[in-house]
Parts: sequence; C-alpha cells; structure tokens
Amino acid sequence: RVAMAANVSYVSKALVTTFHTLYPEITVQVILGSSGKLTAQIKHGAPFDLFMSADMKYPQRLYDEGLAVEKPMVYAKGRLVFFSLRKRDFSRGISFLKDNNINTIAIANPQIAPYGRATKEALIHAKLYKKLQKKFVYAESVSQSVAYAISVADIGIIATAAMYAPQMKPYKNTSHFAEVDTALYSPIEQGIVILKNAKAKQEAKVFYDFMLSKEAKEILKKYGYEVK
Amino acid sequence: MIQIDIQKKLHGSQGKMDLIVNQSVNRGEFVVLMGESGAGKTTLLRVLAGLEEAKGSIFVGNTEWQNNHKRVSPQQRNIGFVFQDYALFDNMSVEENLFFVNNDKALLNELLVMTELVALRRRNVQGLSGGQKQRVALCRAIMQKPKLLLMDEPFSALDSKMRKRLRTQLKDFHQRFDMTTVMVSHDASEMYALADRVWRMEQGKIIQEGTAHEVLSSQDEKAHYVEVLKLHNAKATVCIAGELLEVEVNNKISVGEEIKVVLQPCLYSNNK
Amino acid sequence: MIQIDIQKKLHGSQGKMDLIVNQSVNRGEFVVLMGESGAGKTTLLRVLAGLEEAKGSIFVGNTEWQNNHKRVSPQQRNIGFVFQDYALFDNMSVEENLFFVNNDKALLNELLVMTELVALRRRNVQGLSGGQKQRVALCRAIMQKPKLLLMDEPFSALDSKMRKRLRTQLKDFHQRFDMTTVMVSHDASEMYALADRVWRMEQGKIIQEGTAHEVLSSQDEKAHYVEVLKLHNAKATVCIAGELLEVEVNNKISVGEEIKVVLQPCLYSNNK
Amino acid sequence: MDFVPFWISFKLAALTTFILFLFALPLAWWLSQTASRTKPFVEALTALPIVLPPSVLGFYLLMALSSHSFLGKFIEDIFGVKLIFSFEGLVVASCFYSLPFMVQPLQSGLEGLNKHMLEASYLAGKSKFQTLFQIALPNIKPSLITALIVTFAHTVGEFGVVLMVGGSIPGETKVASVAIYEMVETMEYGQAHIYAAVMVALSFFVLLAVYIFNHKQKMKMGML
Amino acid sequence: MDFVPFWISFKLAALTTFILFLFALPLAWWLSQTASRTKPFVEALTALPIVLPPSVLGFYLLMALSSHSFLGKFIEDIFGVKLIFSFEGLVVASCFYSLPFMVQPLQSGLEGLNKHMLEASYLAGKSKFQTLFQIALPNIKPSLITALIVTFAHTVGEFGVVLMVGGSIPGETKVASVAIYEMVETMEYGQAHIYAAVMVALSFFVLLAVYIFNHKQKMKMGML
Ligand SMILES: Nc1ncnc2c1ncn2[C@@H]1O[C@H](COP(=O)(O)OP(=O)(O)OP(=O)(O)O)[C@@H](O)[C@H]1O
Ligand SMILES: Nc1ncnc2c1ncn2[C@@H]1O[C@H](COP(=O)(O)OP(=O)(O)OP(=O)(O)O)[C@@H](O)[C@H]1O
Ligand SMILES: [Mg+2]
Ligand SMILES: [Mg+2]
Repeated sequence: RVAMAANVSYVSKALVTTFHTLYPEITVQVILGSSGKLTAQIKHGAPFDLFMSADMKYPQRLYDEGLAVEKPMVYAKGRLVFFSLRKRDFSRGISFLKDNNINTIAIANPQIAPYGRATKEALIHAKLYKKLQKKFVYAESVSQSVAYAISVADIGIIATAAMYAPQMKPYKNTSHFAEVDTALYSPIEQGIVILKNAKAKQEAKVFYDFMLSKEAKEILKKYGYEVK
Repeated sequence: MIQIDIQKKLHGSQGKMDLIVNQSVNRGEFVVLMGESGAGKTTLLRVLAGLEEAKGSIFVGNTEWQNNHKRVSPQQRNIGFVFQDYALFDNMSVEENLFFVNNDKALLNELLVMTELVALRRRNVQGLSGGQKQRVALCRAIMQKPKLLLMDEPFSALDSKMRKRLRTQLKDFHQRFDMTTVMVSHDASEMYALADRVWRMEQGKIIQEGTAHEVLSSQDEKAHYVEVLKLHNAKATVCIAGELLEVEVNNKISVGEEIKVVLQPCLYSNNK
Repeated sequence: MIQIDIQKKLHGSQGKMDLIVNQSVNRGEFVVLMGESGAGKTTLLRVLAGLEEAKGSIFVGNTEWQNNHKRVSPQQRNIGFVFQDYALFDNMSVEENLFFVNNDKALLNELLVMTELVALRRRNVQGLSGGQKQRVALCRAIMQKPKLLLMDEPFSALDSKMRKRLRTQLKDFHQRFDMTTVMVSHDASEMYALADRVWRMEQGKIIQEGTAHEVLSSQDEKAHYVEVLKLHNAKATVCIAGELLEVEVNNKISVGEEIKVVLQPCLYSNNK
Repeated sequence: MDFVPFWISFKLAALTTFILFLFALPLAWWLSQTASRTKPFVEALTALPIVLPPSVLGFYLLMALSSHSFLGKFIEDIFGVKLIFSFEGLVVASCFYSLPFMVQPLQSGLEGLNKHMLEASYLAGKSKFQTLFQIALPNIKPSLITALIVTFAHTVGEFGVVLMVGGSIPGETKVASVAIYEMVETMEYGQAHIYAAVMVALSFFVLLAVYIFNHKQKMKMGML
Repeated sequence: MDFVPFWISFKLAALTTFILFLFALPLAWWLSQTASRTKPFVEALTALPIVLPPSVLGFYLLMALSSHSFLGKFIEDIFGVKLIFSFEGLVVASCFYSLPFMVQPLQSGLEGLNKHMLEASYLAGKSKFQTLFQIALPNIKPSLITALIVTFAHTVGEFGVVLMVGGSIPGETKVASVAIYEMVETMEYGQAHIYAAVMVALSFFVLLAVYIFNHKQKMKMGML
C-alpha cells in the first residue's frame, strides 16, 4: 500500500501501470491524502508500506520519529505554472500578475501545502507578495487551487503536473499557462520513504527502487516534474 | 339567518354514515344540538366553522360561506368556538389565551369573575384542572363577541352548581352580544333553560326539531321507570334525573326493582 | 382495604391550597368523588395511582403503596384508570388499545358490544368522536380487570341514554371482578345508582362523606327554586333536574320568575 | 492567540441560522400542513444536501456561484455581491448545506402539534402567519431549539464547503474550523489543541446557556 | 464504474444508524423524562461533536482509538478489533460524530408526547421499555424518521472523520464520499460527476421510498 500525496496522484496511474508491466506479481494500492493527514495517520499506525510525500518535511519528520526505515529520498521535484482560464499573455513573466484585470489569484495555502510555500517564495523574490496579498485566495491543496483556477479565479498558480490531467487538455497551450521562472523559487523536493511497520517490506522495497529508477523518472519528467 | 344545506360522508358507529343537514337558524337564536355519541354533532359544528370540508352550501344572510367550489376561510367568519377538547393555547396563561382573541380588558375581567378564574389568570393553562380548562375555553369563545357562537358540550366537565350559574350568565351574554348560538349538550335542563330550539340528531340527520319541551317529551327517556334505591317504612327512595324522591309503595317491591312513577309537583310559594 | 393519608400542595382557584385526604375505602366498595371544579379530585386519583408525588402514606391491605420515602411504581399497583382526557394510545386502533392491556378476547367483545363500539373496532382512535373515545377509555380500564378502578368523569361526554345503560353495566362489572372503585362524577343520579359512599371534596379536603342520599340531601342545590319556563292555562312549566313538570300556579307569576316547588311523587305501578 | 477566526465562525453561524430560519420555516410549515402528493418528493429533496460530501458540494457550489456562471453573474449584477471568496458567499453556501438540519426538526415538531389549537387561532381571526409565530412555534419549543442548535453547531463545525467556497482568506473567510484544520495539517498540534479547546469550550457554554435558559423557563411555566 | 464504495457507504450508514439508534434512544428517553439539574449539561455535551470540524474530530478520534492509546489498546486486547483503518473503526467514529443528529430529534419528539399516554401504559403494567417501544416511538413517528434520515444521510455524506480514521483503504474503508472527494482532488471531474450523480440519485430514491411509505401509512390511518 502506497500512501501518496494528492498532487502526485496525476502521475500515479501512469506510474502504477508501468510498475505493473515490470512486476506483474505485485499489486499496488494507492491511498491518497494530504501529506499532513497521511503523516498523522502513519504516526497512529496506519497500515501503509510506503509514503510518497509532496515535500521533504513530512517524511523527514517520520524518519526523525523512527517511523521510517531510511532517510527520505527525493524522487522528483515539482514545479509551478501560472494558469488562466482565459487566454493571456504570459510573456512578461511574473510581473503580469500586477495587471488590473487580475482580481483573484488562487494559490495553495503556504501554511499547509508545499506548493504554496514555493509560490510564496517565488512571489517574495519577485517583490510581489505584499502587493498582491489582497488578491489571494487560499486553497487547501494544489488540486483545490486548480479547481479555483478553472472556475472562479483569474489566475491559478498550480503544479505543473496538474496540467497533465485529462481535464486540462483543452487548456494545454501557451495562451493558458506558463512556467514560473525556476530562478524565483527552489523546486519542491518530494520525498519517499519506506515505513517501519510496513507489512510487505519486500514489495515495498521493489516499488521504492522503481520510483528511483530510470523508468519512473521518465514518466515523472513527462508530467512536468524535474528529476535528477 | 343561517341556511345550512350540507352533506358529508362519515364513518359512523354502524359503518358508513351520511351527515345530511338542511336547516336554518334565525339571527340571535339559541339552538341546542343533542344526540347520541357519534351522531355527527361535532362534525356539524366544524363544518359550520369552516374547519372541515363538506358538500353543499352555507348561507349567512346574503353572504355565501361555502358552496361546492369555494369556502370562506375560518378567519373571515367571526365564529366563537368551544372545542370539545378545549384546544387552549398551551404556551399561554389564562389571560393570554383570552387576550389573544380580543384586547377588551373589561370583558376579560367580567368573564374571569363569572367563571371564578380570577386567581388563576396568570397560571399557564397546561397546569389547570379539566373543568378549569373548559371554563377558559368558554371565556375565550365569548371574548371574541362573535356573530356566531358554536359550543361543543361546554359544561360537560363542570359540577352542577357551576353549570347552573354559567348557564344563566351565558344566556345573558347571548342576548347582550346578540350572538346566534349553536350548542351541543346532553343535559335536559340546559336545553330547557337555554334553547330557543332543540335539534335532535341521529346517524348524521336531524331527526327532530322543536322546543326543548317538544323534543324531550317525545323521548322514550321520559318514561319514569326508576330503580328503587332504598326501602324504609313502606317508602321507596328513587332518583329521578338526579333528584332524590320518596314514594309510597306496597310491600311487594324490593330494592333494585324498577317501578313506574308519576310526578305531581305543586307550587308552594313564588317568592324566596 | 385502602387507607389513604396524604398531603400535597396545590394551586387552587383561590390561591394556594392543600390537598389533605385521610380516608379509607373498603374492599369492593364503590366510592363516588364529587366536588367543584378544581377541588383536587383528579389529583387525588393520580396520587392513588402513583402518578403524582404526595407526602404521606397509602396502604392497600398490608402492602404499603407509598410512604414518605418510597413509592410502589404504577406498574405494580394493578390499577385501571380512566383519564379525564382519555389518554388513548393514538397509534392504535380501538381493539389494539384494549389488547395492549389484556389479551382476553371474550372480555374485549363483551365490552365492545356493551359500549356499542363493535363497528369501530378497527378504526384508529384519533378519528373517533369525543364520546366514542371516552367509551374506549372506559373499556380499556375495565379490560385490565384491575383490583382498583379509578375513573375521572367517565361518562361526561355521553348522552343520557348511553350513560344510564353504561352505568348499570359498570355496576355489573364492578361486582363481577370485585373491583374496588373510585369514580369522579358530577351527576347526582350516577351517585345514587352507583355509590356505596359519596365523598364530597372542597378546596382539597373531603368535607362530607356518606351515602348519596346523605351527601346530596344536605346540599343547597336541594332547594327547589326553579325558573318558570312557560305559562299556559294557569299552569307553569318548570324543569327540575332535567325533568319537565307542570305546576298549577296563581296569576301573579310570570315567565322567568323563580318559584319554589315541592315534589310529591306517587307510585302508579311496579311492573312494566 | 488569534480570535478573529472564532468571531467569523460565530458571525457566520449566527447569520446562517437566522437566514435559514426565515427560509426553512415556511417550507417546514407547508410540509407539515399539506396532504399534497408532492410532499414526499419535496421532503426527499430537502434532505439531499447532506448526502454529498461537503467538499464536493462545495465544488458544485463553487461552479454555480462563480462569476462565470449564470447564477453567480446574475447575483453579482443585481445585488453587486460576489458570492465567491467572500463572507456573503460563505453564508449562502452554509445556508444551502445546513438546510435539512433546520427544516427537518421544525417540520416534525409542527406535525406533532394539536391541530385544534391552530384552528382555534384561525377562528380567532388570526392569519396563518400570526398563528405560526404566536401559537405554533411557542408550542414546539423542543423542536425549535433542536433546529436552531443543530444548525448553529453544524455551521460552526463545517469546513469542507466553507474551505472550498471561501478560500480561507484571513479576516474574511477563514473561520475557526478552517484555522484548526490548517494547524492539524501543518502538524502544529499544540496550537491546534488550544484552538480546538477554545472552540469546544465556547460552544459548550453557548449551548449550556441555551439549555439552562430553556430548562428554567419550563420550570417556571410548570410551577407558577 | 466501481460500486464497492457505494456498498461500503451504505453498509456504514445503515450500521451507524442502527447502532446509534440503540445508544441514543435511552439517552434521549432519559433526557425527555428527567427534571434533573444535570440535564442541560448533558444536553450541551451531546451537541458538542458537531462543533468540531470533522477532520479535527477525526484527528482526535485517531489519537484516542489508535493502538498506542489506552482505549484503543484496551479494545484491541479485549475484543481483538483494531479500530483504526478498519471498517469497525469507521462505524465507531461515525457513531460518535452523528450522535447529536440522532439524540436531538428523538428527544424533542419524546418531550412533545402526551404524558398521560405514557402513564396509561405504565398503569397497564407495561415497563418503561415496553412503553418506549410500543407507545412512545410509534407516536413520535415524524421525529423518529427525521432522526433516522438525518443520521443516515449525514453518515453517507461525511468524509472528514471517515478519511482520517479510515484511511481510504479500497474495499475496506473507502466509502463513496471519499471516492468522490479523491476524484475531485485528482481532477477526474467527469468521473466525480458520475459518482456524485449516482450517490444523489440513490439517496434520493431511498429517502423518497421512506417518505412515500410514511405518507401512505398516514393516509391509511386517517381514512380507515
Ligand atoms: N401539578 C400541579 N401543581 C400544582 N397545582 C396543580 C397541579 N395540577 C393541578 N393543580 C391545581 O390544583 C387544583 C386541583 O386540580 P385537579 O385537577 O385535581 O382538580 P379537579 O378536582 O380534578 O377539577 P376538575 O373537576 O375541574 O377536573 C386546580 O386548581 C389545579 O389548577
Ligand atoms: N374526519 C372524519 N372522517 C370520517 N369519519 C369521521 C371523521 N371524524 C369523525 N368521524 C366519525 O363520524 C362520526 C361522528 O363524529 P362526531 O365527532 O361528529 O360525533 P359527535 O356527535 O360529536 O359525538 P360525541 O358526542 O361522541 O362527541 C363518528 O362515528 C366518528 O367516528
Ligand atoms: Mg363530539
Ligand atoms: Mg379533574
């Protein structure tokens, strides 16, 4: 059983399918949740074998408390994109956010979500955070900010991976989205750990290795993650 | 004048039964409606008040209260109604119940004095005894000074002293406010004292109408067969309609037997 | 034998009032409790049934139903109770109400026939008329064949014919099941016909007890001052306790005046 | 310790309860009095908002109320109120979500009323409106209190819909439940415990006050 | 289309409603009959589970029920049941969370009962238990139905507590509400719409059936 942060879920299908073709004898159950919730559950004895977090903080914490077998490994780095339902000109980079016709900007809550923290970092770097604060609406997770972006907000700052969800197909062209300059923030390191009370340690190790393998990285890359 | 011509299907005590009433009541008249339990008395009052549907028509003067197509709402009929189960407003005190209907303080006081409820005026009605509730219900109906007063056995839970007193005072109010009145009662003396006309109902139909005298004297109940309650010195004690009487008897009679008695009252004086 | 010695504070119609009853009832006795509205009759019955708290003690034979410290639960008292407001089980039909108490089919049928409810046996009780409900309540209480039968004005909503019939049959059941009985009633003839003893209650106290005769003859009501209802050929029609009588009068009397009448009944025959 | 989220929660709950009362009352009244054949349908419909998970319901409400939608646009044009990411929007969403909690107890209370009592009021010339407020409601106090308290408490505790439609904007739509949720998510458990304790304590005392008041009133009525 | 989540939801809601009914009924009965001074406190306590946001309540339940806790350990040792991340745990958590929705309508219904009716049953020699089931409950049908339906619907819709305590394990604790929530999270909106529609439709028909049945029964009773 793999406990997975919700934002990884866009690629989870592709990952699991590939894993299956390689190791048909191992069945994988994916359990989605926010990283915080999953961490709380793991602490209280959740029967998960692996934990794929959206950042390093949660798995590190688990490791510190002796609930993980090894130090967390980074399996991918997430990146941010601007997204707009209406066509926009993103050529000016991040400063376009100052436009008067942009009233609401959906961002992931920097307190909860790793992507939110990265967003905040980027905006502070661009010296826009204070100025735009009034326009923010905070989403509980990246996926909620996507929901905002496609329904109500003028701009959403979301995970690149989200752009690969089937729903986003109609908007997958440059007039709808643009990468946030990676110079403004450090891409979000996402960690994976094998859990201490894993029932199927062997299989968990196999999946763990797979996640750090070339095949997995190919897939992650295709979904907009940055991989080493 | 009220002209009633209504029909309604009911479940009587002998299976299906039709309530068919075709009567009129004069303005200011006092009608007592009598009849066995389940005859349809309450239902008739409720139809008059617009609380229950029925076929047919009701005219009051020239205004039509109901026909087969429409009914005037109970609110617009200005009816005072004493429910058989009182239907007091449980959330209110005695005087709040009355004030809810009308704000006339003088009348309120008069009614409370009349019904001996003055000391209870601020009590919540839920804590009252059965008879006290019934009196509140009566007051509430009169409080409205209605054009038409409908009362469903308004004295049934009261002792005879109170009954007699209220009876007289009700008659007063009836005249004072010129309230056309229909009252359900099982009590013969009430009919004599109050009724301009008595309707006798059976199985949903008014089978007899006339003065109390006419209606009651034709009833079988009139046969004075009474039970001997006590024997003492060749005198039998019998009870006729609540009055205890002594009758001379021969020796063949025993306690419990029924004897036929004729009453011969004679006047002693006409001044107390 | 039931020995009652209880005290309870009540809110009477003249302010605070103490219910203080110290009486005993013999086994198989039929006591009628009379008294003005709000005197405390219902409360006394409820205390006897264990439904209301009161100070003091109640002994039934040698078992103590209550003292100042404990009370035997109503369930263990085997009491049949006719509530003043009937308190039927609204979710049930007539016969379900009776079967809930006792499964005796023969008795059920007998009671339904007696109260003329046979055709209504499967009707839900909520749809019944007032008098029909009251009869169901009476049947339910008897159905239990209780040791002690408490009835709160069980005939108040019935017409006089039905009343008289049921009265006789109640007496039968009373004897057949040997039920000690306390019944609240306002009706004099009921007291004569049924009561071994009458208790007269006023302001929470039993102020008089004795046979119906004794209690009633001492009442002021006995004074036969009656209203002249009609004048015709030097005869006045008066109503005494529901009976219509003609009296010879002199000319000075007018309708509405009160006259004093003495009754002189005489026996005609002792066989129908 | 930041008390603003509590204040917003309280304001939201009070307002929702109040507005919902106004809307639910006529509905409950109609349902309790009608013998219409459509009644079961309306009843079933009324209960529906509860069966959807809050955040999903929130998602649909988001779609429905956004300025891109017809309804949202309409309201924005007419009333000049933006219903998304605003306190007003939270109120609308909460009303929608809590509707059944208000309607159902009121309806069952009204159905249990003695019909003759209402008829007596009509005969006294009182309108349905007067009868509802002066006779019906005072006589279904237990149900009324249940309706108000469950609605209030539920609005205080709700966060799925609120989070979605409100966007957790501090000082505007970040209610206490959302604040506590965020603390748990970020593993600031100590803070979360304190906030939760305050919330529970506050709610407990509000509820207690209502119940004690009610209890006293009942005693008074029975005794006097 | 995977129907397992619906099946689990239904099972959970039915079981919760049933168990809660057993527990809440005596409590509601006691509350409705007592004149005790502690009553308002118990009433306020009873309403508390609603004021905490579900996921926070879930968090506390997680702590309380986990094998590390005294209670969780105790239950595990005695009954051999793990209450976390298991269906049994979901039932316990749902019962806890939905308690007020069951207690409150029942209580207000019972408080509105004609006391004489209960007394008549006692005098007929029936125990409190018999009286409750044969007299009290049948006479508070509207409130009873409200209690059952609100509890059922609320358990179907709840996902905060369920997600936290249950952990969304497919086939075991992944109920329909959680499934829909996850679809929305992963932006499989099409799927989510379908599942939500199925859920709403199913619930609607269950509710409608209950209401129509109730309606018919009432008609029958009034007419016959
Ligand atoms: N629980 C109570 N506490 C205090 N006073 C009460 C209580 N119940 C009734 N009373 C009052 O006590 C008095 C006696 O009431 P009770 O019901 O016993 O009268 P009653 O003799 O049965 O009268 P009625 O013939 O009108 O039914 C009344 O004045 C009533 O208002
Ligand atoms: N809504 C109704 N539909 C059908 N039948 C009814 C309805 N209400 C009452 N009944 C029946 O109609 C008959 C007449 O009822 P009603 O209440 O009018 O009698 P009543 O003359 O007032 O009797 P009582 O003196 O016992 O009060 C009864 O047999 C009763 O069971
Ligand atoms: Mg009647
Ligand atoms: Mg009484």
